[in-house]
Amino acid sequence: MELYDGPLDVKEIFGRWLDEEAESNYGAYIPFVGTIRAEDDIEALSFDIYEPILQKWFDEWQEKAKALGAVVKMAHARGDVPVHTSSYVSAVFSPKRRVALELIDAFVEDFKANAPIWKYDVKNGKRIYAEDRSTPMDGSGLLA
Amino acid sequence: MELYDGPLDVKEIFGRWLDEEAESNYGAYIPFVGTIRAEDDIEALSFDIYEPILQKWFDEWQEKAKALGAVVKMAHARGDVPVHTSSYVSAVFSPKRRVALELIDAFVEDFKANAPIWKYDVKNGKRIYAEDRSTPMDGSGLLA
Amino acid sequence: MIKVEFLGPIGKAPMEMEASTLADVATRLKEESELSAWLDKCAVALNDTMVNDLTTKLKDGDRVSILPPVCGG
Amino acid sequence: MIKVEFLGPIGKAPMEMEASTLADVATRLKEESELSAWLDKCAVALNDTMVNDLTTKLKDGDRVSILPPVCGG
Repeated sequence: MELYDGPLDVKEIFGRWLDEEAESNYGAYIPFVGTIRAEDDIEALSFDIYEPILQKWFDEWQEKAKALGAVVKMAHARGDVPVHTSSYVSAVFSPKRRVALELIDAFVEDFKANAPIWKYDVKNGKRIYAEDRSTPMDGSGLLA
Repeated sequence: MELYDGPLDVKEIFGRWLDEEAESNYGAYIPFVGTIRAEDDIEALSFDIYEPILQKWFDEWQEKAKALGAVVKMAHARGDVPVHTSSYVSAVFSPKRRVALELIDAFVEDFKANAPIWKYDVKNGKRIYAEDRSTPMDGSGLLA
Repeated sequence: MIKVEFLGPIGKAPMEMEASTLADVATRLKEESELSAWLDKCAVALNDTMVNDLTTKLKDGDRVSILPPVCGG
Repeated sequence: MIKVEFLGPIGKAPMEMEASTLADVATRLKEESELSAWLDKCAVALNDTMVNDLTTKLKDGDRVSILPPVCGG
Protein backbone atom coordinates (compact mmCIF):
# COMPACT_ATOMS: atom_id res chain seq x y z
CA MET A 1 0.00 0.00 0.00
CA GLU A 2 1.38 3.38 -1.01
CA LEU A 3 0.25 6.82 0.20
CA TYR A 4 1.46 10.00 -1.46
CA ASP A 5 1.11 13.69 -0.65
CA GLY A 6 -0.67 15.16 -3.68
CA PRO A 7 -1.36 13.63 -7.13
CA LEU A 8 -0.09 10.19 -8.08
CA ASP A 9 2.57 9.56 -10.73
CA VAL A 10 0.30 7.07 -12.48
CA LYS A 11 2.78 5.95 -15.16
CA GLU A 12 5.51 5.30 -12.61
CA ILE A 13 3.16 3.28 -10.40
CA PHE A 14 1.69 1.28 -13.31
CA GLY A 15 5.12 0.46 -14.70
CA ARG A 16 6.68 -0.41 -11.35
CA TRP A 17 3.83 -2.77 -10.46
CA LEU A 18 4.15 -4.38 -13.91
CA ASP A 19 7.88 -4.90 -13.31
CA GLU A 20 7.34 -6.22 -9.78
CA GLU A 21 5.16 -9.05 -11.10
CA ALA A 22 6.98 -9.55 -14.41
CA GLU A 23 8.20 -13.03 -13.42
CA SER A 24 5.22 -14.03 -11.23
CA ASN A 25 3.44 -15.79 -14.10
CA TYR A 26 0.17 -13.86 -13.82
CA GLY A 27 -1.86 -13.82 -17.03
CA ALA A 28 -4.06 -10.83 -16.19
CA TYR A 29 -3.17 -7.40 -14.76
CA ILE A 30 -6.05 -4.96 -14.27
CA PRO A 31 -5.34 -1.53 -12.81
CA PHE A 32 -8.05 0.97 -11.92
CA VAL A 33 -7.03 4.62 -12.21
CA GLY A 34 -9.19 7.26 -10.54
CA THR A 35 -8.84 10.80 -11.86
CA ILE A 36 -10.38 14.02 -10.52
CA ARG A 37 -13.15 15.25 -12.82
CA ALA A 38 -13.73 18.92 -13.49
CA GLU A 39 -17.28 19.46 -12.23
CA ASP A 40 -19.20 21.76 -9.97
CA ASP A 41 -16.46 24.44 -10.23
CA ILE A 42 -13.98 22.61 -8.06
CA GLU A 43 -10.25 23.34 -8.28
CA ALA A 44 -9.25 20.09 -6.67
CA LEU A 45 -10.41 17.35 -4.35
CA SER A 46 -8.64 16.88 -1.04
CA PHE A 47 -8.32 13.71 1.05
CA ASP A 48 -7.83 12.79 4.70
CA ILE A 49 -6.70 9.21 5.33
CA TYR A 50 -6.66 7.28 8.58
CA GLU A 51 -3.73 5.01 7.80
CA PRO A 52 -3.84 2.35 10.56
CA ILE A 53 -7.34 1.19 9.63
CA LEU A 54 -6.70 1.56 5.90
CA GLN A 55 -3.66 -0.69 6.30
CA LYS A 56 -5.78 -3.34 8.07
CA TRP A 57 -8.46 -3.09 5.41
CA PHE A 58 -5.81 -3.55 2.73
CA ASP A 59 -4.11 -6.45 4.58
CA GLU A 60 -7.44 -8.28 4.68
CA TRP A 61 -7.84 -7.80 0.94
CA GLN A 62 -4.35 -9.15 0.35
CA GLU A 63 -5.43 -12.29 2.21
CA LYS A 64 -8.66 -12.59 0.21
CA ALA A 65 -6.69 -12.16 -3.04
CA LYS A 66 -4.07 -14.71 -1.96
CA ALA A 67 -6.81 -17.29 -1.36
CA LEU A 68 -7.75 -16.80 -5.04
CA GLY A 69 -4.13 -17.08 -6.20
CA ALA A 70 -4.14 -13.34 -6.92
CA VAL A 71 -2.44 -10.15 -5.71
CA VAL A 72 -3.90 -6.69 -5.02
CA LYS A 73 -2.04 -3.38 -4.90
CA MET A 74 -3.12 0.15 -4.16
CA ALA A 75 -1.89 3.73 -4.05
CA HIS A 76 -3.80 6.81 -2.82
CA ALA A 77 -3.20 10.51 -2.49
CA ARG A 78 -3.38 12.58 0.71
CA GLY A 79 -4.18 16.29 0.64
CA ASP A 80 -5.05 18.26 -2.48
CA VAL A 81 -5.32 16.61 -5.91
CA PRO A 82 -6.04 19.08 -8.76
CA VAL A 83 -8.63 18.48 -11.46
CA HIS A 84 -7.42 16.07 -14.22
CA THR A 85 -4.78 14.49 -12.00
CA SER A 86 -5.13 11.13 -10.24
CA SER A 87 -5.84 10.36 -6.60
CA TYR A 88 -6.18 6.58 -6.68
CA VAL A 89 -4.67 3.58 -8.42
CA SER A 90 -5.47 0.03 -7.45
CA ALA A 91 -4.72 -3.19 -9.29
CA VAL A 92 -5.24 -6.91 -9.40
CA PHE A 93 -2.88 -9.54 -10.80
CA SER A 94 -4.15 -13.08 -11.26
CA PRO A 95 -3.36 -16.18 -13.30
CA LYS A 96 -6.71 -16.04 -15.14
CA ARG A 97 -8.92 -13.25 -16.41
CA ARG A 98 -12.24 -14.22 -14.73
CA VAL A 99 -10.78 -13.99 -11.24
CA ALA A 100 -9.08 -10.70 -12.11
CA LEU A 101 -12.23 -9.10 -13.55
CA GLU A 102 -14.36 -10.09 -10.57
CA LEU A 103 -11.72 -9.18 -8.00
CA ILE A 104 -11.02 -5.67 -9.33
CA ASP A 105 -14.76 -4.94 -9.19
CA ALA A 106 -15.19 -6.21 -5.61
CA PHE A 107 -11.94 -4.56 -4.46
CA VAL A 108 -12.79 -1.13 -5.88
CA GLU A 109 -16.40 -1.22 -4.63
CA ASP A 110 -15.38 -2.24 -1.10
CA PHE A 111 -12.71 0.45 -1.19
CA LYS A 112 -15.36 3.06 -1.96
CA ALA A 113 -17.58 1.76 0.85
CA ASN A 114 -15.09 0.96 3.61
CA ALA A 115 -11.67 2.54 3.18
CA PRO A 116 -11.25 5.20 5.91
CA ILE A 117 -10.70 8.12 3.54
CA TRP A 118 -12.58 11.43 3.58
CA LYS A 119 -13.06 13.58 0.53
CA TYR A 120 -13.40 17.36 0.33
CA ASP A 121 -14.18 19.66 -2.57
CA VAL A 122 -11.69 22.50 -2.87
CA LYS A 123 -13.33 25.75 -3.98
CA ASN A 124 -11.71 29.17 -3.71
CA GLY A 125 -9.00 27.50 -1.65
CA LYS A 126 -11.53 26.19 0.91
CA ARG A 127 -12.09 22.52 1.83
CA ILE A 128 -15.76 21.45 1.90
CA TYR A 129 -16.58 17.90 3.09
CA ALA A 130 -18.19 15.95 0.20
CA GLU A 131 -20.97 14.70 2.46
CA ASP A 132 -23.50 14.00 -0.31
CA ARG A 133 -21.07 11.64 -2.07
CA SER A 134 -19.89 9.88 1.10
CA THR A 135 -21.07 6.49 2.38
CA PRO A 136 -21.46 5.40 6.01
CA MET A 137 -19.07 2.49 6.65
CA ASP A 138 -20.37 -0.99 7.51
CA GLY A 139 -21.64 -0.93 11.08
CA SER A 140 -22.39 2.80 11.21
CA GLY A 141 -24.85 4.09 13.79
CA LEU A 142 -23.59 1.86 16.60
CA LEU A 143 -23.36 4.72 19.08
CA ALA A 144 -26.55 6.55 18.02
CA MET B 1 -7.17 -0.28 -32.57
CA GLU B 2 -3.49 -1.11 -32.71
CA LEU B 3 -1.86 -4.29 -34.02
CA TYR B 4 1.82 -5.02 -33.45
CA ASP B 5 4.20 -7.69 -34.71
CA GLY B 6 5.40 -9.45 -31.55
CA PRO B 7 5.06 -8.44 -27.87
CA LEU B 8 3.41 -5.18 -26.83
CA ASP B 9 5.26 -2.29 -25.20
CA VAL B 10 2.73 -2.20 -22.38
CA LYS B 11 4.12 0.85 -20.57
CA GLU B 12 4.20 2.92 -23.75
CA ILE B 13 0.62 1.96 -24.63
CA PHE B 14 -0.70 2.56 -21.09
CA GLY B 15 0.98 5.96 -20.86
CA ARG B 16 0.00 7.12 -24.33
CA TRP B 17 -3.66 6.22 -23.77
CA LEU B 18 -3.54 8.04 -20.42
CA ASP B 19 -2.15 11.13 -22.16
CA GLU B 20 -4.68 10.92 -25.01
CA GLU B 21 -7.56 11.20 -22.53
CA ALA B 22 -5.84 13.49 -20.02
CA GLU B 23 -8.22 16.38 -20.74
CA SER B 24 -11.33 14.32 -21.57
CA ASN B 25 -12.65 14.53 -18.00
CA TYR B 26 -13.01 10.78 -17.46
CA GLY B 27 -12.96 9.72 -13.82
CA ALA B 28 -12.12 6.05 -14.35
CA TYR B 29 -9.49 4.38 -16.57
CA ILE B 30 -9.33 0.59 -16.46
CA PRO B 31 -6.80 -1.21 -18.64
CA PHE B 32 -6.65 -4.98 -18.96
CA VAL B 33 -3.17 -6.37 -19.66
CA GLY B 34 -2.89 -9.97 -20.90
CA THR B 35 0.50 -11.64 -20.43
CA ILE B 36 1.70 -15.03 -21.68
CA ARG B 37 1.95 -17.51 -18.81
CA ALA B 38 4.71 -20.11 -18.64
CA GLU B 39 2.80 -23.37 -18.67
CA ASP B 40 2.78 -26.69 -20.46
CA ASP B 41 6.40 -26.17 -21.62
CA ILE B 42 5.55 -23.51 -24.18
CA GLU B 43 8.18 -21.04 -25.40
CA ALA B 44 5.65 -18.54 -26.68
CA LEU B 45 2.13 -18.17 -27.94
CA SER B 46 1.57 -17.09 -31.52
CA PHE B 47 -1.43 -15.28 -33.03
CA ASP B 48 -3.13 -14.97 -36.40
CA ILE B 49 -5.50 -12.02 -36.77
CA TYR B 50 -8.09 -11.36 -39.45
CA GLU B 51 -7.99 -7.60 -39.35
CA PRO B 52 -11.07 -6.53 -41.41
CA ILE B 53 -13.52 -8.35 -39.12
CA LEU B 54 -11.60 -7.42 -35.98
CA GLN B 55 -11.84 -3.77 -37.01
CA LYS B 56 -15.63 -4.08 -37.47
CA TRP B 57 -15.95 -5.84 -34.11
CA PHE B 58 -13.97 -3.04 -32.48
CA ASP B 59 -15.92 -0.29 -34.27
CA GLU B 60 -19.16 -1.75 -32.90
CA TRP B 61 -17.71 -1.69 -29.38
CA GLN B 62 -16.68 1.94 -29.82
CA GLU B 63 -20.33 2.70 -30.62
CA LYS B 64 -21.59 0.74 -27.59
CA ALA B 65 -19.08 2.57 -25.36
CA LYS B 66 -20.01 5.95 -26.82
CA ALA B 67 -23.68 5.32 -25.98
CA LEU B 68 -22.55 4.95 -22.35
CA GLY B 69 -20.41 8.11 -22.46
CA ALA B 70 -17.30 5.93 -22.45
CA VAL B 71 -14.34 5.07 -24.71
CA VAL B 72 -12.70 1.71 -25.43
CA LYS B 73 -9.20 1.09 -26.76
CA MET B 74 -7.30 -2.03 -27.68
CA ALA B 75 -3.92 -3.31 -28.83
CA HIS B 76 -3.01 -6.87 -29.82
CA ALA B 77 0.07 -8.75 -30.97
CA ARG B 78 0.46 -10.70 -34.22
CA GLY B 79 2.93 -13.60 -34.52
CA ASP B 80 5.05 -14.93 -31.66
CA VAL B 81 4.81 -13.53 -28.13
CA PRO B 82 7.30 -15.11 -25.68
CA VAL B 83 6.37 -16.26 -22.18
CA HIS B 84 6.13 -13.37 -19.65
CA THR B 85 5.56 -10.74 -22.33
CA SER B 86 2.18 -9.26 -23.26
CA SER B 87 -0.04 -9.97 -26.25
CA TYR B 88 -3.10 -7.91 -25.39
CA VAL B 89 -4.02 -4.59 -23.79
CA SER B 90 -7.52 -3.21 -23.81
CA ALA B 91 -8.97 -0.33 -21.81
CA VAL B 92 -12.07 1.57 -20.88
CA PHE B 93 -12.35 5.25 -19.96
CA SER B 94 -15.60 6.51 -18.47
CA PRO B 95 -16.85 9.37 -16.33
CA LYS B 96 -17.90 7.03 -13.50
CA ARG B 97 -16.50 3.82 -12.06
CA ARG B 98 -19.60 1.57 -12.29
CA VAL B 99 -19.87 1.95 -16.07
CA ALA B 100 -16.11 1.40 -16.43
CA LEU B 101 -16.08 -1.77 -14.28
CA GLU B 102 -19.01 -3.32 -16.13
CA LEU B 103 -17.77 -2.28 -19.56
CA ILE B 104 -14.24 -3.67 -19.20
CA ASP B 105 -15.73 -7.01 -18.15
CA ALA B 106 -18.16 -7.18 -21.08
CA PHE B 107 -15.55 -5.89 -23.56
CA VAL B 108 -12.87 -8.42 -22.54
CA GLU B 109 -15.31 -11.35 -22.44
CA ASP B 110 -16.76 -10.55 -25.85
CA PHE B 111 -13.24 -10.12 -27.17
CA LYS B 112 -12.37 -13.64 -26.00
CA ALA B 113 -15.54 -15.04 -27.60
CA ASN B 114 -15.78 -13.11 -30.87
CA ALA B 115 -12.57 -11.38 -31.91
CA PRO B 116 -11.23 -13.15 -35.04
CA ILE B 117 -7.87 -14.12 -33.55
CA TRP B 118 -6.35 -17.61 -33.47
CA LYS B 119 -3.89 -18.75 -30.87
CA TYR B 120 -1.09 -21.30 -31.21
CA ASP B 121 1.27 -22.80 -28.66
CA VAL B 122 4.90 -22.58 -29.72
CA LYS B 123 6.92 -25.64 -28.69
CA ASN B 124 10.33 -26.52 -30.11
CA GLY B 125 9.76 -23.79 -32.63
CA LYS B 126 6.52 -25.38 -33.90
CA ARG B 127 3.08 -23.73 -33.93
CA ILE B 128 0.26 -25.91 -32.53
CA TYR B 129 -3.33 -24.57 -32.73
CA ALA B 130 -4.69 -24.10 -29.18
CA GLU B 131 -7.92 -25.88 -30.09
CA ASP B 132 -8.87 -26.91 -26.53
CA ARG B 133 -8.78 -23.27 -25.38
CA SER B 134 -10.60 -21.83 -28.40
CA THR B 135 -14.27 -20.88 -28.60
CA PRO B 136 -16.58 -21.16 -31.62
CA MET B 137 -17.76 -17.65 -32.52
CA ASP B 138 -21.43 -16.64 -32.29
CA GLY B 139 -23.31 -18.29 -35.16
CA SER B 140 -20.88 -21.18 -35.65
CA GLY B 141 -22.10 -24.34 -37.38
CA LEU B 142 -24.10 -22.47 -40.05
CA LEU B 143 -22.62 -24.52 -42.90
CA ALA B 144 -22.57 -27.92 -41.12
CA MET C 1 -18.21 -17.14 -59.24
CA ILE C 2 -17.66 -16.53 -55.55
CA LYS C 3 -14.56 -17.14 -53.46
CA VAL C 4 -14.38 -19.06 -50.17
CA GLU C 5 -11.39 -18.51 -47.90
CA PHE C 6 -10.39 -20.45 -44.80
CA LEU C 7 -8.98 -18.43 -41.90
CA GLY C 8 -6.53 -19.19 -39.11
CA PRO C 9 -5.57 -22.81 -38.49
CA ILE C 10 -7.73 -24.47 -41.16
CA GLY C 11 -4.83 -24.18 -43.58
CA LYS C 12 -6.78 -24.83 -46.75
CA ALA C 13 -6.25 -22.87 -49.97
CA PRO C 14 -9.14 -20.61 -51.09
CA MET C 15 -11.78 -22.16 -53.34
CA GLU C 16 -13.79 -20.60 -56.18
CA MET C 17 -17.28 -21.89 -56.94
CA GLU C 18 -20.67 -21.08 -58.42
CA ALA C 19 -23.20 -20.46 -55.61
CA SER C 20 -26.37 -18.38 -55.39
CA THR C 21 -26.91 -18.73 -51.61
CA LEU C 22 -24.89 -19.77 -48.57
CA ALA C 23 -26.81 -23.06 -48.64
CA ASP C 24 -25.10 -23.81 -51.96
CA VAL C 25 -21.73 -23.10 -50.33
CA ALA C 26 -22.59 -25.46 -47.47
CA THR C 27 -23.47 -28.25 -49.91
CA ARG C 28 -20.21 -27.79 -51.80
CA LEU C 29 -18.00 -27.59 -48.66
CA LYS C 30 -19.51 -30.74 -47.16
CA GLU C 31 -17.94 -32.61 -50.09
CA GLU C 32 -14.46 -31.66 -48.83
CA SER C 33 -13.36 -34.37 -46.41
CA GLU C 34 -10.66 -32.17 -44.82
CA LEU C 35 -13.40 -29.76 -43.66
CA SER C 36 -15.55 -32.38 -41.93
CA ALA C 37 -13.96 -31.68 -38.52
CA TRP C 38 -14.31 -27.91 -38.96
CA LEU C 39 -17.72 -26.95 -40.35
CA ASP C 40 -19.82 -27.51 -37.24
CA LYS C 41 -17.63 -25.17 -35.19
CA CYS C 42 -16.92 -22.47 -37.78
CA ALA C 43 -18.65 -19.12 -38.16
CA VAL C 44 -19.15 -17.43 -41.54
CA ALA C 45 -18.60 -13.93 -42.91
CA LEU C 46 -19.73 -12.50 -46.24
CA ASN C 47 -17.48 -9.72 -47.55
CA ASP C 48 -16.14 -9.28 -43.96
CA THR C 49 -19.57 -9.04 -42.30
CA MET C 50 -20.64 -11.89 -40.00
CA VAL C 51 -23.71 -13.73 -41.36
CA ASN C 52 -26.06 -16.21 -39.78
CA ASP C 53 -28.63 -17.19 -42.44
CA LEU C 54 -28.24 -19.96 -45.02
CA THR C 55 -30.66 -18.22 -47.42
CA THR C 56 -28.29 -15.24 -47.73
CA LYS C 57 -28.01 -14.49 -51.45
CA LEU C 58 -24.61 -14.33 -53.14
CA LYS C 59 -23.54 -12.41 -56.22
CA ASP C 60 -20.60 -12.64 -58.57
CA GLY C 61 -17.35 -11.62 -56.83
CA ASP C 62 -18.58 -12.19 -53.26
CA ARG C 63 -16.09 -13.44 -50.72
CA VAL C 64 -17.14 -15.93 -48.02
CA SER C 65 -14.81 -16.41 -45.01
CA ILE C 66 -14.83 -19.49 -42.78
CA LEU C 67 -13.78 -18.62 -39.20
CA PRO C 68 -12.71 -21.45 -36.86
CA PRO C 69 -12.87 -21.20 -33.01
CA VAL C 70 -11.04 -18.14 -31.70
CA CYS C 71 -8.86 -17.35 -28.71
CA GLY C 72 -7.50 -13.83 -28.64
CA GLY C 73 -5.91 -12.20 -25.61
CA MET D 1 -9.64 6.37 31.33
CA ILE D 2 -10.19 5.80 27.64
CA LYS D 3 -9.71 8.21 24.76
CA VAL D 4 -12.22 8.98 22.00
CA GLU D 5 -10.98 10.53 18.76
CA PHE D 6 -13.01 11.98 15.90
CA LEU D 7 -11.71 11.33 12.40
CA GLY D 8 -11.95 13.21 9.11
CA PRO D 9 -14.43 16.06 8.85
CA ILE D 10 -15.95 15.87 12.34
CA GLY D 11 -13.34 18.36 13.52
CA LYS D 12 -13.78 17.80 17.24
CA ALA D 13 -10.87 17.54 19.68
CA PRO D 14 -10.29 14.11 21.31
CA MET D 15 -12.13 13.42 24.60
CA GLU D 16 -11.01 11.40 27.59
CA MET D 17 -13.60 9.61 29.73
CA GLU D 18 -14.30 6.75 32.11
CA ALA D 19 -16.16 3.95 30.29
CA SER D 20 -16.32 0.18 30.80
CA THR D 21 -18.20 -0.66 27.58
CA LEU D 22 -18.97 1.03 24.27
CA ALA D 23 -22.50 1.58 25.55
CA ASP D 24 -21.00 3.92 28.17
CA VAL D 25 -19.22 5.80 25.38
CA ALA D 26 -22.49 6.09 23.44
CA THR D 27 -24.26 7.54 26.50
CA ARG D 28 -21.51 10.09 27.03
CA LEU D 29 -21.24 11.14 23.35
CA LYS D 30 -25.01 11.66 23.05
CA GLU D 31 -24.59 14.51 25.54
CA GLU D 32 -22.42 16.39 23.00
CA SER D 33 -24.76 18.49 20.87
CA GLU D 34 -22.18 18.97 18.10
CA LEU D 35 -22.19 15.18 17.55
CA SER D 36 -25.96 14.84 17.14
CA ALA D 37 -25.76 15.07 13.35
CA TRP D 38 -22.89 12.56 13.21
CA LEU D 39 -23.48 9.56 15.48
CA ASP D 40 -26.13 7.75 13.43
CA LYS D 41 -23.87 7.66 10.38
CA CYS D 42 -20.52 6.99 12.04
CA ALA D 43 -18.73 3.66 12.41
CA VAL D 44 -16.54 2.81 15.38
CA ALA D 45 -13.07 1.34 15.86
CA LEU D 46 -11.42 0.15 19.06
CA ASN D 47 -7.63 0.39 18.97
CA ASP D 48 -7.82 0.55 15.17
CA THR D 49 -10.03 -2.51 14.75
CA MET D 50 -13.60 -1.98 13.51
CA VAL D 51 -16.19 -2.97 16.13
CA ASN D 52 -19.92 -3.56 15.94
CA ASP D 53 -21.12 -4.50 19.43
CA LEU D 54 -22.13 -2.05 22.17
CA THR D 55 -21.28 -4.58 24.89
CA THR D 56 -17.59 -4.52 23.84
CA LYS D 57 -15.59 -4.13 27.05
CA LEU D 58 -13.06 -1.33 27.41
CA LYS D 59 -9.93 -1.14 29.54
CA ASP D 60 -7.71 1.65 30.73
CA GLY D 61 -5.78 3.23 27.84
CA ASP D 62 -8.13 2.03 25.10
CA ARG D 63 -8.63 4.29 22.11
CA VAL D 64 -12.04 4.56 20.41
CA SER D 65 -12.22 6.14 16.92
CA ILE D 66 -15.36 7.63 15.40
CA LEU D 67 -15.39 7.30 11.60
CA PRO D 68 -17.80 9.45 9.56
CA PRO D 69 -19.02 8.52 6.03
CA VAL D 70 -16.15 7.83 3.66
CA CYS D 71 -15.40 8.52 0.01
CA GLY D 72 -11.98 7.40 -1.13
CA GLY D 73 -10.90 7.10 -4.73
